[in-house]
Amino acid sequence: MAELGATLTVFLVAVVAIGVVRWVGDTLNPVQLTVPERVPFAGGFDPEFHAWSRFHIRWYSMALLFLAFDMEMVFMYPWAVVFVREGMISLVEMLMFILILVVGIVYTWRERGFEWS
Amino acid sequence: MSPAWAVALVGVLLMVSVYLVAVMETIFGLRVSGVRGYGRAWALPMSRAALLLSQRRSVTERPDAQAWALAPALLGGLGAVALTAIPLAAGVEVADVDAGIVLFGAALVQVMVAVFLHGWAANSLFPVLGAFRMAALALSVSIPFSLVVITTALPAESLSVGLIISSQESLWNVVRQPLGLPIYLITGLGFSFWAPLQLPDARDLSGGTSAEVSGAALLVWRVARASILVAVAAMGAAAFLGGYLGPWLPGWLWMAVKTFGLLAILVWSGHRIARPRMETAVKLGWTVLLPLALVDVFVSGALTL
Amino acid sequence: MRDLLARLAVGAPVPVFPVAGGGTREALARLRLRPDVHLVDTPRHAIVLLVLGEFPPGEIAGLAAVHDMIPSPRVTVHWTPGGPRDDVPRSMRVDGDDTALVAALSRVAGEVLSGTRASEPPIRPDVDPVEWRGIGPYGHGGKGMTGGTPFGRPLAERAPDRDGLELDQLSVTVGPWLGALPPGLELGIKLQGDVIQEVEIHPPAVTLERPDGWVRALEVPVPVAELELDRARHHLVWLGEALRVHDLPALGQRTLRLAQGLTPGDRGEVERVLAEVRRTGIYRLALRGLGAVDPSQVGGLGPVARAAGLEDDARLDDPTYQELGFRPVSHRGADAADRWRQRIAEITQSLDLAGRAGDRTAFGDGVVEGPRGRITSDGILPGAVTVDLLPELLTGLEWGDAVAVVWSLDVDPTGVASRSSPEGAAA
Amino acid sequence: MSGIVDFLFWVFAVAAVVTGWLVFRTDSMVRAAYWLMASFVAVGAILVTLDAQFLGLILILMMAGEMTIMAIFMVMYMMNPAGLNPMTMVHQHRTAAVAGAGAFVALALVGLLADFPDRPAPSGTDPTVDLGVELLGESMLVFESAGVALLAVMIGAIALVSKRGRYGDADEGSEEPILEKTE
Repeated sequence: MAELGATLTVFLVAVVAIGVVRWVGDTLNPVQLTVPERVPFAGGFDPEFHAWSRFHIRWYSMALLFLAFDMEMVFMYPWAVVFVREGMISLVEMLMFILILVVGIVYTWRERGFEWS
Repeated sequence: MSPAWAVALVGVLLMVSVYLVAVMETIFGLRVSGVRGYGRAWALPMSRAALLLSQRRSVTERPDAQAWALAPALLGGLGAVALTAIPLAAGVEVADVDAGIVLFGAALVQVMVAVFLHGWAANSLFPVLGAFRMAALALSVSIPFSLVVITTALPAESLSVGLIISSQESLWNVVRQPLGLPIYLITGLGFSFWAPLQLPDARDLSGGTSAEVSGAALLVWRVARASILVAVAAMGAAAFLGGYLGPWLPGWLWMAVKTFGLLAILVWSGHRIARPRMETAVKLGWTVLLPLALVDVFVSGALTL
Repeated sequence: MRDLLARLAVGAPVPVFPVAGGGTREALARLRLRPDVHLVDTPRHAIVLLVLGEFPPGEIAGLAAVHDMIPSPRVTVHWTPGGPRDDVPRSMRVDGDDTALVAALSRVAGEVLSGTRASEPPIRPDVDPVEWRGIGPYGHGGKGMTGGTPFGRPLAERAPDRDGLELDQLSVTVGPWLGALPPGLELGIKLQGDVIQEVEIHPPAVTLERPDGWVRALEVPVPVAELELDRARHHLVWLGEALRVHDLPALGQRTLRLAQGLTPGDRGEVERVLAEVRRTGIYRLALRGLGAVDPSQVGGLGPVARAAGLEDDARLDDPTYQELGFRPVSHRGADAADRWRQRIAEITQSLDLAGRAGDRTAFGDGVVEGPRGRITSDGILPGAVTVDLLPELLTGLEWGDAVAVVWSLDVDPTGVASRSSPEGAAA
Repeated sequence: MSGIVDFLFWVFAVAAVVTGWLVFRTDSMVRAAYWLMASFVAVGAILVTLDAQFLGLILILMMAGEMTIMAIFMVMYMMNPAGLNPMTMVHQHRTAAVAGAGAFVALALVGLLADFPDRPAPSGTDPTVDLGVELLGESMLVFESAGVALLAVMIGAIALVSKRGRYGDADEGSEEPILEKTE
């Protein structure tokens, strides 16, 4: 814990420092904008709608694949630490685990899950 | 290390190296565009910063103002945190944590959140498109990224970056796992959304997540983004090039040389390699980098035994 | 503090947002090479709004909106042949060449940064697009879950989607002054997520760019060396701009620099640069398989047609070119990558022809092979046809891919104007 | 030192609860997802203060991707995803209140009444190592079954969502459900 105290402090100071720079900028040039100055840029025409809409991502199958692989990464860290100690068995075991998951990638690729346009 | 020293050290290092990244970017740009005379490059980043500070910050019609303010601060904070996980010389480590590479990985993966918020918050078409690009890009590179970083922990039998460096006494990891460093650098470019993988802030989106940002807000965003690149390069030097290890020169100098060498490669590749299509980037992550990273894990693992 | 910042900021290139009308292709390319000027892609990053070139009569479409988007301090500079226009108040006019322009840009930027020149106020009135304050249960203009005009704009409408879902469809007009598209090109698009569902071409916001050298060749024979150097220069400028949009601005600058004062003797340097473009992997990473055209639709479109495998070239029928042993280069893929390859191959071919042509002349009987395709005396330019290809080609593409396809076609929005009457172009 | 750790523990604990509460107080799907992430990050930080560094940090690492995916899917499917029209994130107030109070009481009772073993770990052990040994030793079957379960999840998810698979469109020959009520 003690070691991460310094990290936490560094994080907070960095966040505050960036906030201060932004604040200095706002003090030098106060942000009081009229309506036309706030129109979002799309090349010269006012947007008809809010840009926040139900955004259809085409890579949702990739996102689902990621969820499964992210779980796998959790196992990898402790595995790496004991790898040398446990020897061949750890290699084979992880190989089995990964190969099972690779089937998932191959399947997604075959179903054209990485393509969207 | 005491928090006060940590803040001073990381602060100075980040400021110096972010400035150098900006200088490098200019020099490589001039070189590739065929102009000689790089003297101007040294003062240019300062002038640019002054110009941005003299401009007013932009606000769109109905943004998520808090998220917009948070995004650059979070991004810069993450760059600083990532740097604390890395020993800068023998024994000079801000956070000597057992799970050092997990700390580094956690900081880097959170970059996705900062960039997504930065684009989403503007409530404008192109920044929003950039936000979703960052999500797709980061999800595609994060698994191979974690895999190659974990592989460096195999010979060290530890997740501590300090021990990973000292395990390279006899042989650097770049030799032990030749696939590791290239995959690390490509995925690192993805996390720092730096050219050629600057898809979220690309020109085809007129600047993407920063298309609606100006003034001091744009300045801090660019600085924060460069700080991530610096952290990536420093970790690359530590995990693959033996960090501060090396003959004759003092350790911190070796670390600096290696870090700036990697930074030069990263910045250089932005001017020399084309930006891939979004779909190509996603496919590259899942069908090329991920299988290669797995090969890397098992081949290097088998060789370590 | 402000003075110190202003003094420091003078060392930086002036960020300029260009609103480029007709006839400014070359001028923009030259400006991109100036170290003291930085042409930016979004008005938010600019200090100076530069209005250059020719526009249809009446107000310049979108100019006032773009002007107001530039964060203060902002200032407008006109570099138009017709003199200052009244759409932008207190505008400053520059006469003279690029050097005068660059000097003026640096000067006004310095003035407006240090405060000796006041920042321009917004042009458009400070009123909400739709009355929304105080309307509805929360006073924000909205109604229910998705109705009303919260904060002045409605939410996107729903429409069925290719994947069988019914999700939001966002209609938006992009351009005419979008850094990612050729200046003046204005598209009405419908987006679902990042994929384009529908494209509508709007009239261009710029006047017709008459390729004078080429139009002259319709009537009188013109030296081949001149024409071919012009062609190579055109393609090099195209390459420079396209590389910039593909985020390789430094390589793009190098290409644009080559286009200045090009001679057949530059061939070695040209080839080195083209090899560097190839080595970036741009074909494989960014272009391959995108925007394949149907060869039957691209007749007369010069490089676009030849990239689709057609031996379509007015030079084949010209006796001078026959004498020079001209054979058109062609590619077969018909996609964006092949269009890039085609133009790149034509650059060296043109330099070669220009070197061998001596003082021979060609054309002069009503048909000319221009850099974008066949120009005939009926006045319709190839740009008109290229723009017509867009709705079909862009539908179903991710936005970035669509931008790549637009550039690979070397779309000339002003071509549309060549087809319609001047009144039509202005509308 | 332990005073600071206690202080941080309470700071993170309060942060975890407050950000968790904010998830239901916002109108924006993105904010809701990231408030939830903030809550998890605070829990991760608590774990770190309790000297479970690896678990705490890995929680923070994982939540970035997971919560971004959650934000993206919510934006994709929810009407009015940014909450431009105010709405409430809470439904079935009574059931929710009863369930929440019940769960709190039950957990609090466990915390207060259960007889926790008092076995301080000997100093010098690395929990990560123990975890690894456990995974590769006795819990190997669990570990490998997790792999198979994850594969099943992947294939199931892809089979459900992919429309343009190699066997053609997934909804070929299917009919839209009739939404109008038939009298």
